[in-house]
Amino acid sequence: MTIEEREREFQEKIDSGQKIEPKEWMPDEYRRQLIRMIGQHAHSEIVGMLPEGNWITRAPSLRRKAVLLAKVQDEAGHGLYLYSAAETLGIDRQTMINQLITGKAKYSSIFNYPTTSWADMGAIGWLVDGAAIVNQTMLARGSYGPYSRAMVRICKEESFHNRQGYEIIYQLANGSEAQKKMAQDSLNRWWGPSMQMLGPSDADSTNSAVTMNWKIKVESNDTVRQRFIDRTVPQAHAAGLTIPDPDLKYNEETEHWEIGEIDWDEFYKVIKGYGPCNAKRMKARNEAEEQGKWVREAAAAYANKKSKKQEKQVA
Amino acid sequence: MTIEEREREFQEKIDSGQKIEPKEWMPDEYRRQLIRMIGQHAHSEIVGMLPEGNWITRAPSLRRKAVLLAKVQDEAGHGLYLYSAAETLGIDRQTMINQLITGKAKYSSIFNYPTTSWADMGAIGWLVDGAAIVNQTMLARGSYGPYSRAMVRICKEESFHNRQGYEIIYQLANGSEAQKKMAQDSLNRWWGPSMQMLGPSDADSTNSAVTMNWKIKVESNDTVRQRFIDRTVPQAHAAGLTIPDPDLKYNEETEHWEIGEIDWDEFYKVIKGYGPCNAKRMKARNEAEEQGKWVREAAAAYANKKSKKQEKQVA
Amino acid sequence: MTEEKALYNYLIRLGDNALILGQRLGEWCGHAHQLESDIALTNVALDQIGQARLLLSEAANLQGEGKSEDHLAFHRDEQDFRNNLLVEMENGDFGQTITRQFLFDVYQYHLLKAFCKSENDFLKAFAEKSIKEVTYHRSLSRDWMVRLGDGTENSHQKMQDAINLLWQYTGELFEMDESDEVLMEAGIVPDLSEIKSIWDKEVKTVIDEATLAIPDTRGFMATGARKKGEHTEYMGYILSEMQYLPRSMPDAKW
Amino acid sequence: MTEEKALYNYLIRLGDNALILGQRLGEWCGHAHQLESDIALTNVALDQIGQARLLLSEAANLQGEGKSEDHLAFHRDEQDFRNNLLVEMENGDFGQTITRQFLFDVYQYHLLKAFCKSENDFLKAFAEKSIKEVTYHRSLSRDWMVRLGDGTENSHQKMQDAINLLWQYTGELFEMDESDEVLMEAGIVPDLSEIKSIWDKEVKTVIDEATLAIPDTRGFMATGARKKGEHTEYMGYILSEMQYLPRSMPDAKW
Repeated sequence: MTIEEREREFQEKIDSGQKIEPKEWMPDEYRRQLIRMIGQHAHSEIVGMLPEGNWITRAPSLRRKAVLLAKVQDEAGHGLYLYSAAETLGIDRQTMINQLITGKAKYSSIFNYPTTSWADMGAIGWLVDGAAIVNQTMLARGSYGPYSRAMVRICKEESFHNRQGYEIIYQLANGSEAQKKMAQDSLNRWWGPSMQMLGPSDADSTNSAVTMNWKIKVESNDTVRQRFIDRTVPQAHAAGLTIPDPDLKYNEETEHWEIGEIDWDEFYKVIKGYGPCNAKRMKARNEAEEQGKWVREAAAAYANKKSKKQEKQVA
Repeated sequence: MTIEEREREFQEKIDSGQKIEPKEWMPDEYRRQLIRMIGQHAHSEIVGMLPEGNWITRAPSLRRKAVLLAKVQDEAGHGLYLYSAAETLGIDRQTMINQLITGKAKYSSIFNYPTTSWADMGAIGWLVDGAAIVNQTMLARGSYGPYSRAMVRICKEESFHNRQGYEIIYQLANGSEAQKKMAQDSLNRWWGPSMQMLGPSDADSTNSAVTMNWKIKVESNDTVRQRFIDRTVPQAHAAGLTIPDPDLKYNEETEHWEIGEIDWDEFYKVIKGYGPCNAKRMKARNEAEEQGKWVREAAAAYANKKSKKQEKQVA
Repeated sequence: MTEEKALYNYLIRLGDNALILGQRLGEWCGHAHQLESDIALTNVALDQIGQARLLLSEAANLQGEGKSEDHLAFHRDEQDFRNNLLVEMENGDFGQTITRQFLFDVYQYHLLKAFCKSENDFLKAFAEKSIKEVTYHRSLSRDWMVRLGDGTENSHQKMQDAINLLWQYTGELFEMDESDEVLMEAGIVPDLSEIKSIWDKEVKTVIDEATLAIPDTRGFMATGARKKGEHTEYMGYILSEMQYLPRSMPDAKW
Repeated sequence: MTEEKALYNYLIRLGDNALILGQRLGEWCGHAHQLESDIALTNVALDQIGQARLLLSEAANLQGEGKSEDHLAFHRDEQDFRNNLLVEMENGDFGQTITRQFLFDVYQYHLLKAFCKSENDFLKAFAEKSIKEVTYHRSLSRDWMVRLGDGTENSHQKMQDAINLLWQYTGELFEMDESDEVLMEAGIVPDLSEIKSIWDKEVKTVIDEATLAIPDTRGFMATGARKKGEHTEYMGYILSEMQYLPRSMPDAKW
């Protein structure tokens, strides 16, 4: 088969809604795009542990502490599935981690914002995980089997986190004056980044055309974002909170909430490394790698001794 | 002059109450004893910064924070005078510091106890500095000029610290229930170590005979300790606190307070390195040395460049 | 001392150990050398916090003053905490954390095993539930002890340093007081000196396998600290971080 | 905005900068590379805490609610602190601490110099008293910048890393808001853009002499953080440590 024939056959498979599995032929660019996306997604889970991990020792009740620990643990677990999904495409975890810590690979830019109050644990679950779920539900319908299945599994847990996050915010927003202020302040800080989080408008998205053609993504950033907005605005209102956007309005005709301008300048600055916590996050990941080096070496040395011993016993 | 003649002459000087100055002849053992004592004393100031430094960030009022900062700064200053006094005997500061961080030189064992409440800032000023003052007032009458003069200067500042410490304890002891409890708890923990702090009883003190003969020390440990006890017990009572010694009683005849058995077993254990904070204190000093290495190297390199440049300009 | 008071004391002691250890482990979150260890440490933290909740709730019930687990965790002063000093010790590197964990896991495991035969229903049910978790913790920390002790020269030295540092705090795990006496008599808790024999043996076996040595620390001061509510200098920092928010807003619900 | 309200805001801003920087420097106590630096850092800390006391006391007076410097220091929430993010940044190594100090000292010095001509009596007297202290701080940190920047290859790299890390927080030092406008009009405070020109020049001279480079950070987000009471992730830890005891015992006197 010529490469053109293979590509045509591949596109037909995609178009007919079949999933692509690891051992099947796929275009290099399809593989490259998937590795990039899954890698970013995996890194986002790992880096995403940091802003939440920041509040584990300071959670204001034991129940909240336990729930937060469990949540961060789930994120580490998601990281594991996703690295495994990427590995089916022929890249190994250490290579991906090296890309992360040298700054070659990206992670979701929203984790470059600081968590400065307990309410942020609510806002992240509600807004950040909320946006992630809308996106991941779409990705679960994507064409690559292992990624699509990982998304199904992850989405279930994320929905749980999302409800817990909203519950935290709701309770604060209905608590004491200081708690209400805390909740509103947190929404004020996280709303803009959450709007940016689902990526640039379709017209400005460099990878959208190709990834949609191959059904890696099945909907545009703007469509997914609108779904997230329509879901989230009524939740804010139900909690008695104000969305920090003076241009927000409900369009009776389209039955959609319309928002003001998104600050794409901020978005690109943060992506390029100039956000409030980029340096702190990268430092944390680099230190974990560096300070864990002796542990990994020792584990390898021990495994090596062990297997030599076994060889001897066999011989 | 034979060595015996010199030694006789030296002893006569001592006996007539003259001070010995750096450039004068002195027996090797006199020099050795002084270096040991002044070194220990200097190290005690330095290590003594740690238990108090531990509460600077947590002082409960800005005034107290400022006073504590000033106090710790004074201690660093005392360290400087004392290292200088020791240097007049022909040993340099870095050599002494190396002796400290390798565990060859001792420091006052009381700094191996933890400071676990704000009241400890009171107890240290009141009890530890109180004991130190009684001891240092005696040492100020000692035979070696530079040490004796350093003691005079240090004693003045210590008296100030001592009053501030007592003021903290007194205020707590007359504050809320929780504060009273805090003050008493602190006295309970620091009383025993303060009793041990002035050293073993005369009979068990290995260096006492020789140091008293040369008037390095002019009174015995027990005499100094009794003076400290007689001063301190009424202060405790005035604050409404209980000395944690069931055997404590006032002897009407001698007009002295008599205490129960001192726990010398504990004293020797702590001296030998087995106290609650020995490892923590040594770690802190070692880390300061180690982490400061690049700074010292850079400062030396810069000074070197500078002086070369000046040489060039001169030439 | 009434049996009820003794049991309250005992539950606080167990609950504080679980709470403070869980708190310490929570500091690791996102900083371990590999994802699997991040998950494992978080898992142990989560189990400890879960145990602390059960223990402190039951203590609050016994106390009968209408307090909750959170009152006990967030509104008690340092002097009223009765955990062992071992669990307060700083995390240090991964090896030091594992060493602290191993020394504690073996202790907690055998304690729970003994509680499975307790005459007290709560303690028995608690132990039956928790022992599965702690069995996993113990096998995790034992594996790492051996792997790191018998790994490279560097890892061996780090592990030996960790043991040398932490060993002095192990004696306190087995100190008994009046509460122990009262509860032992009632068949509710074991004699800690018996737990100590088992602990000594098991710990020695693992340390041997890890090619490490038990330090001679007969010289160390017997602390007796737990009985008096004394703590290390670390404890104040642990509590200020943990308790700050609830203490700052004493009337808020979370 | 009334002049009084503007002045209150301004004093809080100055007071919080001094307080948080003093707090950070206090962490060094006993850990510096040599005694002389221990003394110097403690000295700067002490001066900053002294300034914070004067500024917060005056702010409390203006507020007229019977509060004290300690109310403002220990019973205000994070969102109400108005310090610049620069002073919250972690100490890092000695070089990072010195870099933070240098960038701030030059700022504080020229600000105080301008206050010496203020129409406000308090601010004028405050500046005349404090400028001597800050003159010393500025010469201390400048000396170390040069010594470490132009020391060894290693120290040069460390100092450049510190500048690269901290530089993004310097822009915020010169942000102005309505309080500035009101007070500038009344001749009480200077135009920060004028201070910036002087600062830029002086900082550049020293960084040049230190053989270091100013990073290009035009890309950094303008934070505007101070205006909104936003902080770095460090601030919560600073406050929980600093405020824990007074918050735990709100009625106690110290």
